[in-house]
Formats: sequence, C-alpha cells, structure tokens
Amino acid sequence: MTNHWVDIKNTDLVLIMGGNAAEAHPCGFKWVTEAKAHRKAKLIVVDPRFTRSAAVSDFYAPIRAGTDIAFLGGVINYLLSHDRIHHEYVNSYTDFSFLVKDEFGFEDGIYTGYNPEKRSYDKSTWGYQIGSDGFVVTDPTLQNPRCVYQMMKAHYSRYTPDMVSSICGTPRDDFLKICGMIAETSAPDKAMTVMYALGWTQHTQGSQMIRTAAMVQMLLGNIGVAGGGMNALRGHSNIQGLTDLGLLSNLLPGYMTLPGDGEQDYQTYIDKRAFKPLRPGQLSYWQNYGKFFVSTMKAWYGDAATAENNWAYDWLPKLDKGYDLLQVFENMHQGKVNGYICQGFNPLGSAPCKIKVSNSLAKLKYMVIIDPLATETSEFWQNHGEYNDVDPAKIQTEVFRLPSTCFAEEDGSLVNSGRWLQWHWKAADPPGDAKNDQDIMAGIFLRIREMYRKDGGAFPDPILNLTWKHRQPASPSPEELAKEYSGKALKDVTDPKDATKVLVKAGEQLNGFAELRDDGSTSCGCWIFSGAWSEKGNLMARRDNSDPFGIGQTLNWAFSWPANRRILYNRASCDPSGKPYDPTRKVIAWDAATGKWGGADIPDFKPDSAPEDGMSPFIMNPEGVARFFALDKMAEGPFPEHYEPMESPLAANPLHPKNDKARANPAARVFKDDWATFGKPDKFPYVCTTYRLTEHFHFWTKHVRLDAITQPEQFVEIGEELAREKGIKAGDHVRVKSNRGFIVAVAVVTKRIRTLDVAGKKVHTVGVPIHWGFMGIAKNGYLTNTLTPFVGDANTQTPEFKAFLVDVEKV
Amino acid sequence: MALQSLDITARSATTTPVPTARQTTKVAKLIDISKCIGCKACQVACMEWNDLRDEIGTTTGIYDNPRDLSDQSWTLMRFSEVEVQPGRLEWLIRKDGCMHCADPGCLKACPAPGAIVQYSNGIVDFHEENCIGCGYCLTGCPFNIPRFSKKDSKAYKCTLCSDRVAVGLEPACIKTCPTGALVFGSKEDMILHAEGRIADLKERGFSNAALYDPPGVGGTHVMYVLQHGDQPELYAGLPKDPGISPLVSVWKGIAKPLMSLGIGLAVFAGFFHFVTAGPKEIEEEEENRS
Amino acid sequence: MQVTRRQFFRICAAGVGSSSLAALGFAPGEALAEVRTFKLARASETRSTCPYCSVSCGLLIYSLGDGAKNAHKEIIHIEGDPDHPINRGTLCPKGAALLDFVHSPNRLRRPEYRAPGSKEWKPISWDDAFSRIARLMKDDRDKNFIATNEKGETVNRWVSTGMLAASASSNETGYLTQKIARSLGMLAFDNQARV
Amino acid sequence: MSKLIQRYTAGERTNHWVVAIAFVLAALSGLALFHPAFFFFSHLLGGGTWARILHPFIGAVMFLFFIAMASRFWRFNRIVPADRQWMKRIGDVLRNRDEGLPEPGKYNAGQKYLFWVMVISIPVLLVSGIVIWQPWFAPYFPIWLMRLAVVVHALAAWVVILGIVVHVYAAIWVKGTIQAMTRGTVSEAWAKYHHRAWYREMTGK
Repeated sequence: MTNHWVDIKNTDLVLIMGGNAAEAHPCGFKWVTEAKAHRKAKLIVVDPRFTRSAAVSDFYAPIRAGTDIAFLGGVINYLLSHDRIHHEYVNSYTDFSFLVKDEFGFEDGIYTGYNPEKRSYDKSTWGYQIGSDGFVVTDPTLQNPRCVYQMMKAHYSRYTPDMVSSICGTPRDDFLKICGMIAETSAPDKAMTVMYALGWTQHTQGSQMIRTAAMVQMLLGNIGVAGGGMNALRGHSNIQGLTDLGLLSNLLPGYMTLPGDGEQDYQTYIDKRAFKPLRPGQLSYWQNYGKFFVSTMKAWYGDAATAENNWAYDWLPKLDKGYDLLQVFENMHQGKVNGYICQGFNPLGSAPCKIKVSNSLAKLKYMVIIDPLATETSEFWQNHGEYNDVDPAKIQTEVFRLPSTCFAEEDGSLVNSGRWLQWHWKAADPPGDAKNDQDIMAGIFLRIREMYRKDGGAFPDPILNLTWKHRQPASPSPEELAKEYSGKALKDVTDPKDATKVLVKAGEQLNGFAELRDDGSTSCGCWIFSGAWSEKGNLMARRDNSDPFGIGQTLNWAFSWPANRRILYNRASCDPSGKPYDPTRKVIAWDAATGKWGGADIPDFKPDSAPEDGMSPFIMNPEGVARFFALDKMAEGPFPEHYEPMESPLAANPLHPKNDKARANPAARVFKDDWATFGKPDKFPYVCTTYRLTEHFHFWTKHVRLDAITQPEQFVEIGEELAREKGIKAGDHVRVKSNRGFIVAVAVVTKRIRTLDVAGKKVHTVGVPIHWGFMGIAKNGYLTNTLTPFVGDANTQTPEFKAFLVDVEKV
Repeated sequence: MALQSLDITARSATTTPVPTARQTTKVAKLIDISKCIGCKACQVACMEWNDLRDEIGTTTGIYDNPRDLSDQSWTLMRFSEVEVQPGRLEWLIRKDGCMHCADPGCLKACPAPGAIVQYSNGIVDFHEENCIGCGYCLTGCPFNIPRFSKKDSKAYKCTLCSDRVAVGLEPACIKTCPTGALVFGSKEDMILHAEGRIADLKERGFSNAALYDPPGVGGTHVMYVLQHGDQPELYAGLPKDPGISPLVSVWKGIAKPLMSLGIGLAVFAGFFHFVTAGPKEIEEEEENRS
Repeated sequence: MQVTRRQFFRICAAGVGSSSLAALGFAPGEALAEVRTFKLARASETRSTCPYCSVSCGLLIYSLGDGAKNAHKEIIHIEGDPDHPINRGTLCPKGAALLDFVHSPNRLRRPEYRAPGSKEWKPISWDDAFSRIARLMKDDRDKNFIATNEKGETVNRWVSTGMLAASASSNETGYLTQKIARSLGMLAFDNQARV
Repeated sequence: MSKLIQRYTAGERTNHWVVAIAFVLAALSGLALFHPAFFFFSHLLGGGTWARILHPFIGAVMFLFFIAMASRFWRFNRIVPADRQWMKRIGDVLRNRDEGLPEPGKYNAGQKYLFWVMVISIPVLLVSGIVIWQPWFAPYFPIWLMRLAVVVHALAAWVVILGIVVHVYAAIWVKGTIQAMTRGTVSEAWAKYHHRAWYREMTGK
C-alpha cells in the first residue's frame, strides 16, 4: 500500500478491482464503509463475480477474468480524450513531457526488440532521449509526438468503449458510467483509492494490470494524497515484512538485489544501483545504495566484512537466472533439486498444477517441513484416496516434520499491508514439544556450522563468519534480532556537515537510515526498517493511538517503514509551491517560516528542500517524477498492453487479431514441457477463476473448527445460464476439469456470475474457491491447484490462478 | 446470592411483581444490512464467546452455513440474491437471530418460572437451568428463533451477550463486526443512528430505506436498517408485520385466568351446592324397603 | 391513571393469578435473575496481532491463570483489541475463530520422521532431527556447491537445495532465515509473496 | 341393610382407577405448565422438567386406558329420548327433587353426556399433545400447527377437568356412589332410586 488501512476513510471513491477486499480483508474494508458513511464516498467494484465487496457497492460491473488492462486502458483513453486529468499534477510530477528514443516502437502488439525464441525483449530502445548534459530531453509544451503524453495518448486511443466492451464483456454503458465516476476524482480536492490484491497479481500480465491502474491514478493526481494511492492488500500477516526483508530468490533486505553472474566487480554492482539523477536538482535516493548494502553486510558478517574484501561481496550467491518458485519446481521436476525446506509454506496447495508439484516433490531426497499445522505438503507421499492418490512405497523422499509455534506462542513483529511494523507478545506455551522458528533455524544452522568448523567443506567462509551474537546461541531472541535489523553504530557516527558533531555513539542503536554509512561504521540488517528499535526503545511496540490531525495518521502507534512514514510520495499531495491540493486532508505542507516540510506525516521528501529548489516528489526515481513510460523496468513493454490469458476462450487478441505472437503475453516464460499442458477452448470452453472466501484463510482454517462450521465443504460457483445448459442444480456434485486434472465439488448456482458477451460470443465463468484439501477437520476436498496452469507473470512469475480454461459436467 | 446482575422487567411464569425501582438504559443492536458483507464473523464470535460449536455440516448449494439456527448457532447469515430493479442484482444478507422483542412472545408462552427473563435494559434472556424443555417458547416467537437442543432438550437463543452487557461490554457480535454493520448502544441512539443511515441510503437511490422496529411486538431491541423497508420479505422472509400469534395470546393471555377461574368456580359451585342443597341421600326407610 | 383494555386484562390476570396462588398458600418464585458470570474477570490479557491477512488486527488473548508459578497458561478466549487503530476491536470470521486455530486438533506436537518409501510417521527427537537435517544439507551443499561458473566467474551459489519461507512468521524469524539462507549460498529461496 | 348389587367388576374398577390416577397426575402437571399459579404441582412429579417429561407419557397412559374403559361402557351410554327429558329437569335434579324424573338406565343423561364429552376431548388431547410433545414429535410439525395445538390442548384439558370436577362432585354428592368404584357394589335402594331401569334389569323386579 502506498497509503495505509485507516487512510482509506479519507477517500471520495473506492475502486475495488483485482481484489475482493470485503471478503479477504474484512476489517480493513471497514474503512471503505467509514468513507461511505462519513464522506459520502462511492464504491465501485469490477470483478468477474458479484462478490461480497459488490454486495455493498454503489456500482458493480462484470468483467471477463484477465482483461483488466483492456478495461483500465479504456479508462486512460477516456481520461485523455475527455481531458479529465489533473493537469498541474501530471505536468509537474510525471514524465508527461519526457521524450522517448526515436528507435522505440510498437507494432501490432509487439514492442521493438522482441525475440520470439527466447520470449523476451532486447530493451535497449526502451528509453528516454538523453541530452548532452546527461539529463532527459523534455518538451514542456507536450506537442512533440515523441513525448510520453503524446505516445501514451496514441497508444490507448485503440481502447475505445466498444473495444473494451468487446474484450471485457462489460456492458458499454456500465464501463462509461465507471469512467465518469473515476474522472470526477481528477479534481484536485477529490481522491480515489484503488484496492487490489491477487485478482491482479495472479495473471501472466498481472504486474502490468497494476501498472495500468497506477497510471490511471497518476493521471488523476491521486498518488501521495490522503485517501488516494495504489493499495495492494497483501494476503498474509507478514508477507510484506518477509518481502521487505528480501526473502525472495533475487532480493536482499530492503529491496536491494543480489548480483548476477556478470557483476563480478563490487563497485560496478553498486554504481548500477545507485542511480544518478536524470533531471537537474533531483534527489534520487537510491544514490545511497552503497550505505544500505555495506551496513547489511556488516550486520551479517561483522568484522569479517571489510573494505578490503568489498564487505564480503563475493560471499553473496550470484544469479545466473531467476530461481522463483516455478523455476525451482521446474528444476525439481527435472531432478536437479535434492532438498527442500518448507517453513510455514504449503506448496502442494499453493503452487500451480498439483500433479507437477507432486511429481517434483517425489524426486527430492529430503524435505523438511516447519509448520504449526499438518499441511498437505507434509503428507504429499501419503495416499489420501481420491484427493491424493499416490503410492508411498514408490516415493523415496525422506521427510522431517517439525512443529513450530503459532502467533500466540511467540514474541515478534509483523509488517502489515500499510507497512506498519507491530510487535506482539507471547500468551502461552506451544503444544507438546513445538519450538519457535528461530530455535528451529538455529538448531539446523548451528549443527551445519559445527560440521564445517570440524570437517571443512565447500566454501565455509560465509557460514563460519555469519554473525551470531546471541546470549543463547541455540535460541536467538526476537529482541536481539530486531535490534540487529534496525541497526546500530559500530563507531561514532558524525554529522556529515560537521565532523565534530556525533549523531550516534558507537554501540548505540541508530535512529534511522539517514545515519547509515558506507565505511563500515554502521550495521543494519534491513535499511528500510532502520530506527524501528532505536535508543528510545522498541518503536514497533508503541501503543499511542491518538490521531491529532483527524485523518487517521497515528504516528505514535507502532513504526511504519520507511522512517515511520505513513503515506508514500506525500510530497505529491501539495502543489509545486508546497500548498496542499486539499487543505481539508492536509498530509504535509511547506512551512516557509521554519524552512521545513511538516504536517500529519513524515515528509517523503528532503525535509528542507524548498519548493523553489524544484525537487520533484518521487525521490526514489532518478527523474524525480513518476513514470508513465516504464523504460526497461517491465518485461513486456513500457506501456501496458492487453494480452489474453495464456488459456483464453478467444483464439486471438481482439486488439491484434492477426498476430498470434501478441495473443497472450509475449514475454511470459513457459517451460518447454508445459506448452502441452495448456488447454484449448474447444475442449475447455469456460473461463475459470480461483479465489478466497471470507470464511477461510487459505489452507489453514480448514483445521479450525469454527471456520469449518461456517463453510464446511468444497464448492464451485456457476451462473444460472451455464447451469441451465448443463442441467445442473444447486447442491449437485459437478466435475470441473482442466487439461491438468479435475476436481469434484458441490455446485452453487448463482445470479452472481453472469454470462458475458465477449467478442460476439457467450463466455461463461466458473468460480472455484481454494480452501479445501485432504488434511483438516472441514470436509476433505480436492486441492484447487490441480486445475491451474504452470505459468506465471512475465515479471514476477506469480502463477496465473485467476484466468484459465475448464470444462464442467454434472457427476 | 444476589440475583441482580441486571435489573429485570419480566420473568417467565412469575406472578409476583419484579423490583422496578431501578430502570436501566434500554439498549439495542442495530443491524445495518446495507453495510453487511455476510462475512459470518458475528456467527463465529457468537459461538466462540458463548462456548458453542455447531456441527461441521455440508454445503447445500448456497452460502448459508450452518443451514439453520440451532442450540449451537444463535445467529446466522441468510443470503438472498434479488433484483428489485431489473438487471441490478443485489445480494441481501440478513443476520438472523433473536430480536429481543419488547413484548416477548417466548416469555409469554414460557411456563417455567425464571427460564426466560427480560432485563430492564431490554435484553430477553433464556436461563436454561430453569428451562423445563416444553418448547412453548417456539410457539410464542413470531420470528422462529428459539431452538431446541437435541442433547439436553432445552431451548437456546441469543442472549445479546447479557454477561458482557452486565459488565459494561458490548455483545460479541457487535464487537467483531468488521464493517460496522452491527452497532450497539442505547435504543434511542440506535434509532438516531438508523435515521442517518436511512438518509444516506435514500441519497444513494434507495427511496424506501427504513428502520425495522416492528410495533406488533412492542418494538425490538434488535433492529434492522433495510434498503427496501417496504419489502422486508426480500430479506430471507423477514416478517412484514410480526406479532405474537393470536392463538398464543389467547392461550397465555385471557385463557389463563379465565380457565383457572372456571375450574375454581366449578369446585366452589360444588362445595356450595353441597352445603346448600345437600347430598342426595336415599331415605332410610326406602333403603330398608328394598 | 389510564388503563387500556389490554392492561385491564393483564391486571385481571395478575390479580386472579396471584390471588389464587395466595389462596393456595404456595410461595411463587422470586422475580429475580442472574446473567452468566463474566468469564474473563481475572484472566490474563496479552496483546497480539492476527496471523492471517495483512490488515494486522490487534488481538487480546485471554488465558487462564494470573501467571502464578503453578498455573499453566491456557488460552480460553481471543477477541479484538479496541485500542488498535485499524481494527478497533473488530475481527473477521477467521480472526474471531483464532481460539480454535491455537487449539486445532491438527497442531503438530512433536517432531516426526518419514523414512523413504514408508507409509507412516515415526517420532524423532529434536536433536536427531537437527543433526540428520544438517548432515543431509551439508552433504548436498558440499557436493553441489557452485563456486565458479563455466566462465570462471565467482558465483558461490547452492541451488540443489531450496527453501520456501513462511508468510506469517515474524520479521525476526524472516531476518534470521534470510541470513542463514544467503550464508549457505542459497538462491532457490522464496516466500509466499511469490504466489 | 339393603342388598347389594354388583355395579362394576374388578377389571372395570381397576381400569377406572388407572384412568383416574393418570388423569390426576396429567391434570396437575398440565396445570403446572398452564398457569404459574399451579407450577408447584410440578413438584409432585419431581419438578418442572420431570413434569414436562412425564406429562405426555401419563397422558398417553390415560388415553389408552380411557379407550379401554370407554369401549367397556360404550353401550350403556347411548343417548335415548328419555335422556333429553331428564336433562330438561336438571334444575330439579340439582335441587334433589327427583320425583317424576324419567327412569335412568345404568347411567343417567348427565353421566352419558359427560361420557361423550370425554370420548371427544381425550382423543383431542392426545392428538394435540403429540403435536407439541418435545422432543419426540414436536420437531416434525410446523410452528403454526403447534400454536393451534397448544390452544386446543388447553381447551380440551379444561373441558376434561371441568367434567371431572363435576364427575367427582357428583360421586360425593350422590351418597352411596363411591363404593361402586371402590368395592364394585351399590345398594339395591341406591340402584332403584338413581338408576331404576338398570335396577329392574339387574334384579328383574
């Protein structure tokens, strides 16, 4: 979330699309009902299903699963062609006037540089025109046909209401009504918030869907303001924190990235990431990358990380390619993976194409499960009848199942969707012999380390030198670890402007990442969390919920990264002269008297940079402004383009009917053997989408009696028209099958799933909730991912769970 | 033992007057259906707080689960897909449960002293320790709420968390409701709150939005804000004009004293007949003659 | 005093009822009642955060006992924290059911081991489990660690063992796990955010 | 002493008293459930819950034995024209002015009408009772029917109770009656005086 949960109450319009906040985040959704009740805000829901969010909406429109870019591209076209945009905002705070390289082009759905064999682009033409001064060339008149504004306008002119309606199946009038409602928020004192979740991420073009919505928000001037923003509703309690801490194959803490094979030289690695400003007077905060990196390496390797060994740079593993979940299961399927550790993760349930995952796991030599609950993955080798029909005798994997604690049995902090780090306390001992995860990780690691110390082995240096300053080595305490990632001074840290002024004394906790240094004098495990545990104590445990400004900014409640800031890009809530666009929802403002920015939030800006200095609000970008043109950051192109889902009921992309390369995402990675597993509409005519129900949480709560009571048994949802065609009544058992397998479940026949008119044909949608499996106290059922395709988003490799093809029959 | 954690207004099958000197604030739960997302948190919180666990049932092709109220489910969501305006689907989700009538039919019908109690704050509470399991409350209730336990043959229903309210807390369902569709406070405040909600709904095009506080049962301490106040039946058959059945009213109303009186009179009539007219005796000679 | 017809009947009814009762000399039940006793009066209260979605609802966990040495803390009730700025005491159906998550019959209680080809779990001690896992990991790492690629570049990676990190474990666990995984040279390492 | 005439066999007397005892228990427990003033009667059966549990079983026993009894006495209770005459003079009967009354058979018209009231009311009690019999049968009936049943049950019970009050009083009032049901015999004088037709039939006089 750029903003945070409580801030939603400040909005005038809520767009829920690519998510179902009422169902998946009911307690956060309350701030939508608050905005409706107290600000007369409106709620729009666009979804293939009439969801629980739609039940309380002011306007609902259906959409075919996987066509959100077409819809949002149509909104962009509407806003630009009707000139319903926030002019000052886009002119001052975005790349509207930036000129794009002449070589860059787009033809029949494909950008310049495409390599169909590799399914990837050479992105060298995807850039700005750079002047002789090293800065981007701009045209403030916006007349140049190569300026981002003109190029974007031309790009989305194809997304006419008729085209949108034809691709999405959304009735034209419904679409236009929504455009009109959204356009209202282009007024400087109106804000729209966009709430989305896995309904956007779980597509082959998911990242671009989100990007398109962000572009809409930028055009309207809705980023950085109270009640605005792009709000990703994270699905798990600490999925934000674990991502912040870099627990993804290519990441280091704080969104630093691991080096690739080619990055052998430390300084080149740093320089490539410490972007120099692309426009005059810009902050380009990533210029501090070196400080963040060195401090992390000092936290990890202590005295062993020195200037001489480039702060142990070579100890980091280097990437030859991505090692995302899908790639790892592909490798496992090919027999290239021997061991797998699942810490609170149930891939047999969560990963696509269960049969492939199950066969892959069976090729492991050993597997370690660390979990509070008996997961499906932990018993992938066990025969559970029709739900998991395997022969244990043929599976040679050694499996360890280690019981861990749950939230109620441990201390620690979690990061919520709004980036708040909040501490929680242990209430009771765990059942039986269960241990907390830190003790389990320490138990394994210390034994490995001891073996390396005694016996040596492959490259033991990072293992032997990993810092481990815990009072009880076998049981690192949450307090010690929190202090470590928050950071401390190893030597006195002085003011860069005045070397005699000591900001933090050696050994003290740091106040924030501004105090980090790249000379080895600071240690900080995760720079964006810096200051969470300062000399003032554990800020994550703060419990002052006072809201002195009345807009829900409880700055003394817990700690929000970065720097306790609650609304990102909040400088953009003010006009270029530093006055809030909407004084009634003032987040920050320039105070000429004190020469500082201030207000209800920590400024996301250089706090003493006067408006006259011309610094732009998006300080993490070297341009200082937000980008409509994504440069080379996205896999499939700088402007989002609608592509069909990998499995689609249409034979061609209606935007590019003659170009088969542009049917589905041309940059989506597909493993060789998986092409054959994709289904075609002749055999699998219906669009299937999978999702959560409010009564359940993934695969956990089927172990929870109270939730099993409220939603006991697996079901699928189909519309009345399809039910009539197939002779299915509510309560019948039906088989839903894809080219990868089938599930059997009870049919819910509902008005809430409409048959759509798409490109001249009727398209039915089948909805499949995900929550059942072969373990648990709810009625056993099939894992939904039996059905799903093994393909992911071109950028994130998040699997396409939200749009694929199935057939349905009555059992 | 001071049996006065809450002051009471009425107690089933009890003819002596209740202590009425203390009058506590009338409370009410307001269910704003226009804010309800049907998440069932109230169902879960109710079971959790009241230490109830219903059966893990089956899916019958609709979202309603458990399928009906029971001794273990004192509240549940009833889902209705309706199109009041053609082409504009509405998913109306009503939290069903005890309405805590001001004139409670269950209490009226109950023959067991102290099995049903109405507190002066408006809560109507079942005290299963006094319940004899006759099921009369079922006949008294205009909303079909009390449920019989198969295990102990006693009737159960929502207590409005009288134990929580007694110590100054809100009921469990109210506290948990994520969207604020459930609110709790004095009945007066709840009516005011509802007026605000109704004005908002009218602005959003629900011209018939209304408060459901049926006068037929003297008003209720659980009220609904309905988008379609003119058609409560849309909401899974919420009765339009509920009242205690006239049969039950006669039975536990006028019939009770009149019939008792009748029996008493018959006995007295016999007695006075005996002392006035005297016994029918055969004279001795006649006896001897035979 | 105005008396409606209905009230009149009620008065009559009460009159007849009580007089017949008095006439018969039997004492009626006292018109008093008591609610169920409030069950949390002296339970211990612990502040926590819901482990499910990312809204981060504040929780109050109530456990039996006051923390005395001889009292085993048993969680008996969980409800929302009214002070929490986001949830303000509310909880969704999952959050409201957390008590049954803590006490789920499917909670794992002791380490278990499944041998290759076996159909069943066998108990294993923590010590044996740690040692055996460490041995398997070290052997695999020693065998498959890639110090340099075919171009001779230093890459120091280990990709034949992978790990999926949790989605609900604390930052402290996550940070420790990240440190350990990278120190081993692990790259096949993701968390739930990937899906 | 007048000679004795057998009026009831031991079997008939037993049957009657089973019905009578069942009636008393059912009536008292029923009254306990009907009006709080009578709730204390439930203590006779062990408290409210036991009263609720036992009442329907007692009722069923009463019904079965009543049917048996009714079938025994059925033929003596046919209404004949003389009965209407007798009923017209009920005022005289009550004032103990019995001269010139039509000669009753084994039962006089009052007893017969009471019999028929019982024959109608007791099955009504059974049927309406089944509809509200918790927890065995009530769950199978709709609530509107239960509502009807509780009222019908109460009304029928009221009628039966009133009838039995009359019946019991009549037995006390008419001297020499009670021994008919305790020892089975009445005096010839009693029979001759109160049930002359029956007396003639029995004695041939």
